[in-house]
Amino acid sequence: MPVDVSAEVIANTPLSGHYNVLALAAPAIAAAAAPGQFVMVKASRGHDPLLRRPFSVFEVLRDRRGLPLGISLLNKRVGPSTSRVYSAKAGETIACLGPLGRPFTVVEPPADAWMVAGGVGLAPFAALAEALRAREVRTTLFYGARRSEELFYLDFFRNLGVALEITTEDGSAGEQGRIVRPLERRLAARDPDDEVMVYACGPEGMLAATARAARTYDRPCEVSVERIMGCGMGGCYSCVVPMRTRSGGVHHVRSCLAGPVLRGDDISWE
Amino acid sequence: MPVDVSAEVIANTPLSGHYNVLALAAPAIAAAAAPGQFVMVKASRGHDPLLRRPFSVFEVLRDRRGLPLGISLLNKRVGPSTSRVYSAKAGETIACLGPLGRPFTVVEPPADAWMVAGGVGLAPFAALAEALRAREVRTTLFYGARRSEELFYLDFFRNLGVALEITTEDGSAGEQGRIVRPLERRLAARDPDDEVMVYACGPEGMLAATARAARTYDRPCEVSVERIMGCGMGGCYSCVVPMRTRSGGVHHVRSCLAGPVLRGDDISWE
Amino acid sequence: MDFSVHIGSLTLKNPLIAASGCFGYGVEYADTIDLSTLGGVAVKGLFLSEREGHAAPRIVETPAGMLNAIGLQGIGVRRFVDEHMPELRARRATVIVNVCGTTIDEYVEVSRILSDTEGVGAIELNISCPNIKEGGIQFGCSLTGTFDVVNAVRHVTTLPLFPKLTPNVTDVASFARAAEDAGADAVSLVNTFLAMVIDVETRRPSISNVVGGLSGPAIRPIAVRMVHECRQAVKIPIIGMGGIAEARDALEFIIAGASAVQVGTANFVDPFIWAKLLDGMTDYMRRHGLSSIGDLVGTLDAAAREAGSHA
Amino acid sequence: MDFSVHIGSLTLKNPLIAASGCFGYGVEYADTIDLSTLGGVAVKGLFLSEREGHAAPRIVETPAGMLNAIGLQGIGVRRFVDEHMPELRARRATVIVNVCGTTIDEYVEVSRILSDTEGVGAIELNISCPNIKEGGIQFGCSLTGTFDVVNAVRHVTTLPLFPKLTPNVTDVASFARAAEDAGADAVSLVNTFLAMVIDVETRRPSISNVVGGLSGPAIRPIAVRMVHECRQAVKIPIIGMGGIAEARDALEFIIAGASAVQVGTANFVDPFIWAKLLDGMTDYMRRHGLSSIGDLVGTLDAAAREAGSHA
Ligand SMILES: Cc1cc2nc3c(=O)[nH]c(=O)nc-3n(C[C@H](O)[C@H](O)[C@H](O)COP(=O)(O)OP(=O)(O)OC[C@H]3O[C@@H](n4cnc5c(N)ncnc54)[C@H](O)[C@@H]3O)c2cc1C
Ligand SMILES: Cc1cc2nc3c(=O)[nH]c(=O)nc-3n(C[C@H](O)[C@H](O)[C@H](O)COP(=O)(O)OP(=O)(O)OC[C@H]3O[C@@H](n4cnc5c(N)ncnc54)[C@H](O)[C@@H]3O)c2cc1C
Ligand SMILES: Cc1cc2nc3c(=O)[nH]c(=O)nc-3n(C[C@H](O)[C@H](O)[C@H](O)COP(=O)(O)O)c2cc1C
Ligand SMILES: Cc1cc2nc3c(=O)[nH]c(=O)nc-3n(C[C@H](O)[C@H](O)[C@H](O)COP(=O)(O)O)c2cc1C
Ligand code: FES
Ligand code: FES
Repeated sequence: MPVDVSAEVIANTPLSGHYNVLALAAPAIAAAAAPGQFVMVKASRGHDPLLRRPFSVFEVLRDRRGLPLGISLLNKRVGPSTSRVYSAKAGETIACLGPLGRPFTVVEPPADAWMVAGGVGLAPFAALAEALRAREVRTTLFYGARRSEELFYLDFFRNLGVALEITTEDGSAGEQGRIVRPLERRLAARDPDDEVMVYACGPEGMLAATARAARTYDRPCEVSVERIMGCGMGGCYSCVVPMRTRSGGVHHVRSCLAGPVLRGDDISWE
Repeated sequence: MPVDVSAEVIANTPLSGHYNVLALAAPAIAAAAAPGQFVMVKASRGHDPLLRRPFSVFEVLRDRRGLPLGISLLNKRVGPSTSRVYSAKAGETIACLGPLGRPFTVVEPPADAWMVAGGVGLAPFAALAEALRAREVRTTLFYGARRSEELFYLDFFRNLGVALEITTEDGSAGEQGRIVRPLERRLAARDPDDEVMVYACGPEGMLAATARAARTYDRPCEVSVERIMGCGMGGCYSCVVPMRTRSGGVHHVRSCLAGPVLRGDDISWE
Repeated sequence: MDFSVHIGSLTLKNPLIAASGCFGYGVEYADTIDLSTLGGVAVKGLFLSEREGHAAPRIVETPAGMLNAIGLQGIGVRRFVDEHMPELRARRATVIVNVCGTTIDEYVEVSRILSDTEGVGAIELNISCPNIKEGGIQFGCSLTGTFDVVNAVRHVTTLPLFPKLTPNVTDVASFARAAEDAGADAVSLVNTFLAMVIDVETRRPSISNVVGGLSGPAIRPIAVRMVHECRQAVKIPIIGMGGIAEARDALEFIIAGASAVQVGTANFVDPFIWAKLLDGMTDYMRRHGLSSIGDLVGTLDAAAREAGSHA
Repeated sequence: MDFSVHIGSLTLKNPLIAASGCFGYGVEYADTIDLSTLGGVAVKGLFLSEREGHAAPRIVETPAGMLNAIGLQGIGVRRFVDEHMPELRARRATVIVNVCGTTIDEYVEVSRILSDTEGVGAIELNISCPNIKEGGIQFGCSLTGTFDVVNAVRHVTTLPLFPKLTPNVTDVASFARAAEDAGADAVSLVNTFLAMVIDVETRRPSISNVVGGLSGPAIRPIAVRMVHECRQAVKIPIIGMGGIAEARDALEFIIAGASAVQVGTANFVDPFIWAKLLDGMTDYMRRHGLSSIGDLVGTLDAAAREAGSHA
């Protein structure tokens, strides 16, 4: 039962020339959101841009008494709508529909949680990390970015007690290369009898590689996919992901309803 | 030779729930603008609304040394673009093309100037009054509005030494009724040998009545017409006004080029 | 305020129908809004069997519009009847089923199954989908094709029958006439406009199917013109659509001649649009002293304002 | 960077042409921009004699577009030749004259006059204006009408001849073929889409002519599709237009198959658009390692991405 709120911008914190965190007053969404869920945001008046855009719920914001007060979005500027989210000003209102979609499965100890994030794919992991750490799950964030300036919120995760594995493409922080490399090393090294749950969000290639690695080492893996979404509500069938069928064919499921979180194994990766 | 400037909003001063004055940094336009000219403003990013909107140059803003620094617009909120102009925030930029169109003829003493404004039709008269008073022309503003709260800038005109005749439709300030009534009385009372130039801007009916009155008393009259304008540059032929031809027919002229200031007598009023 | 609309034996509570393909099977929205408050729910186009549709990407946004080529992914009419009709009935939705086919026989067979199903309110015959190679638009772009498929379905069902017309023709009114002649109870128009977006960086089409159908506010002025033309050509009711996003847009179609309207793309932007549209229409009717929406249908005063024209 | 375009005997400096009816007679812009930097200037449609056009209101804005029914107000071809050609020549504009007529004889006569005029670069034959009752679109909506008028004009002029096609037809490619068969050097497309906006408060059409032509970004995806279709149907060059407002839009038309493009409505929004478009195209060509714009024409890779499709 999603709600549509005309959410006031509480604060807009730029993180870099392309990334920002937008805090929105939306108590009803904040109260209902589970880690991995998303909202559909209309960042413009008028009909151009026309459609809403999907954003993961980044943080659930709470007042001093701990009551949900709003959500924040981790935004990367790539086109017209994300540019508007980037330059939104406090006091403006932005239509925000949610929470939507199937969230992550939050494991319990003794399972360990390994979150794999590429770039803005970090977005769902702040909320997931909080939920995991609240259950005292040992949690690691594998976080890959292009360069050190595009690594955000590291202290936030550290303060939660989340272990960090960092890679950057240019080697300016952590290990140089893609984040799947340390993930594979750690998977290979880990005792098969320990429970480990892998979560991933980021570019399609990274998701596929993560799902493949998890499968190789027989670990459960949930990935949050990004498809172009017309409605976010199951109405338009635009957001489909091809899933393996038992007969060896593929079946298109709507990632806004069956996902965005899907089992990595079930997806028919190209 | 109009220029297109990405004009920064210097200040936005609300006058009422529907009217505001928007000050824009646009030195090149300010330096070139003559009273009665207009600018074409694009108040939105994206293609909806698509077209620019015409606005009279209200004031020419100057710095302490008297150098032109920008212009202001007197805006009345009636639709999507004027709503955006109403809620524009300082620091934003707004594309502003101008100055455009044929200005008022600024008379010299001993002629008197009578400016007739209806509602937002006040817009071109701040600049015209300044030009007239700089030449020490005795100037009267006939200013009609719906109610007293919609009478603006009275002190501005008083400080320039402009005499005021006020009417409101509800009688809450000045005489009750339409502004053409006191105009007609004054026209009737005035010695035919005194030179008087009539200028008018406002709703179509008011313009027609003013032109008719001026004609009756054989006074020259310039009116600033408002037509829906696609381009403001003579490109689209959308802004036409039917003018009387010598043969008794009508001929459509583009009010963005031949106007917006036209001789009241030449127009073929419906 | 009387908002009811009568089309053949069907009564709609109000003129607002969720457009086919833009509202899933209706059940997706059942927990978000009260389906019984809508005039009707036109469910996603159904063939006899399941279809997987086209590969992603299936949509791309355009100025004030969107292009789609879903490829009519669907569960087939039998699964629809079994899996979703019970819930739609329980929610008291007025169900209009959008019927697809690759042959006349398939249209007939799907329609026959629906005629035997309790709770189906009407059949909307989709002869205008621009996104599939076989069937559909090949009927919709030929006058005899239109007549034949409508006529064939007419013989197997007494359900109200609304052929849905394509706008991709020179003279849409002649297609409305063909549909009327073949026994249609109403015509729905418009389906989407065949269109294309290219990703200039890759020089490939932006959606997998190369071409797709344009919908949304961008097309509204063309759709309104077509409703106006059809209003003058046929006597049966018209169900108008294309870019409706506000109450004034719905009213515009009604004034142009539509008895009811559908809303597609705008529902993506705002799933709570229905109450807003009805509120806006109520306010309009009050201001204009109207008590029945039927009194507004086709009230356009189209006398060209030639007064000042001297061409 | 080679931006030149060759169409028949005409060479354009670059592919950017000001669209007819959206740039006056060119002279209106001569003090604002340097006309010689444009690929071409298509001047407002001209009949043999003067016309006053329709009464105001003549335009109304629509979502990402505008509707117009100017009614081809104009000064007639003779006054154009006398009053404006000298200035256009002095400004070194490449002049394309948009020719209108109510009869074939009138098209022929106007074209003959232009053929005798020094400095006219090409004739664009307007057989697609949706806004006047007689002439124009009645030829553009009939294949034989299209053939006949192009053929007749072809016999009286050696100037490059571009019939301008209407998008208001089922199969625009067949009209391109008819034009090619009749001897056209290129085809221009699209003209505007017949459309309508109603003022719901007054229940009257928003423009005096009731219907008008829709232009602007809203129509771009349909226009691109039509250019793509025509590119596969004819060998002669295509001059593409409809909603171009950015460099990527111009490139999209070129990739779809247009050798040159026209910009209409967007010039209203930004009269300085020309340099911006050329800059953006230059940047694109640099990034893509292209040295000649001609190498980009029709390079769409339209192999449907069926990989994941299982319809
Ligand atoms: C479930 C989900 C959660 C997301 N969460 C976030 C988030 O937390 N922060 C964030 O910055 N971004 C997120 N995205 C991606 C974000 O939705 C797109 O970047 C955005 O839609 C681009 O819009 P635009 O108007 O700025 O650019 P556009 O011009 O619309 O698109 C720019 C590019 O992004 C692609 N794109 C467009 N829409 C989508 C889409 N819905 N999903 C993926 N790619 C798209 C386009 O194909 C194009 O290549 C998420 C996407 C999904 C599906
Ligand atoms: C030369 C000129 C100078 C003007 N100066 C001012 C000014 O200084 N301050 C000011 O507030 N307004 C001025 N206007 C009017 C202003 O341009 C319109 O109010 C504005 O275009 C409305 O735009 P919108 O998007 O807000 O509403 P829209 O929805 O576009 O229009 C709302 C209503 O205004 C009418 N309208 C639309 N465009 C115009 C237009 N160009 N001219 C007249 N009516 C129009 C419409 O028909 C409609 O009834 C001027 C108009 C002209 C022609
Ligand atoms: C994603 C999408 C899917 C559609 N699927 C169908 C369909 O299955 N059957 C059909 O008749 N029309 C379909 N349509 C067309 C719509 O029902 C409607 O005719 C069109 O979108 C115009 O209305 P709108 O502008 O309000 O969206 C679809 C449209 C969209 C955008
Ligand atoms: C106000 C206006 C007037 C037009 N007049 C003409 C004309 O005289 N002759 C013609 O062939 N096309 C005319 N057109 C059509 C344009 O040349 C062009 O084909 C169409 O607007 C699509 O391009 P655009 O979307 O870039 O405007 C006119 C268009 C507009 C908006
Ligand atoms: S986004 Fe519309 S069905 Fe998933
Ligand atoms: S506004 Fe375009 S010609 Fe006057």
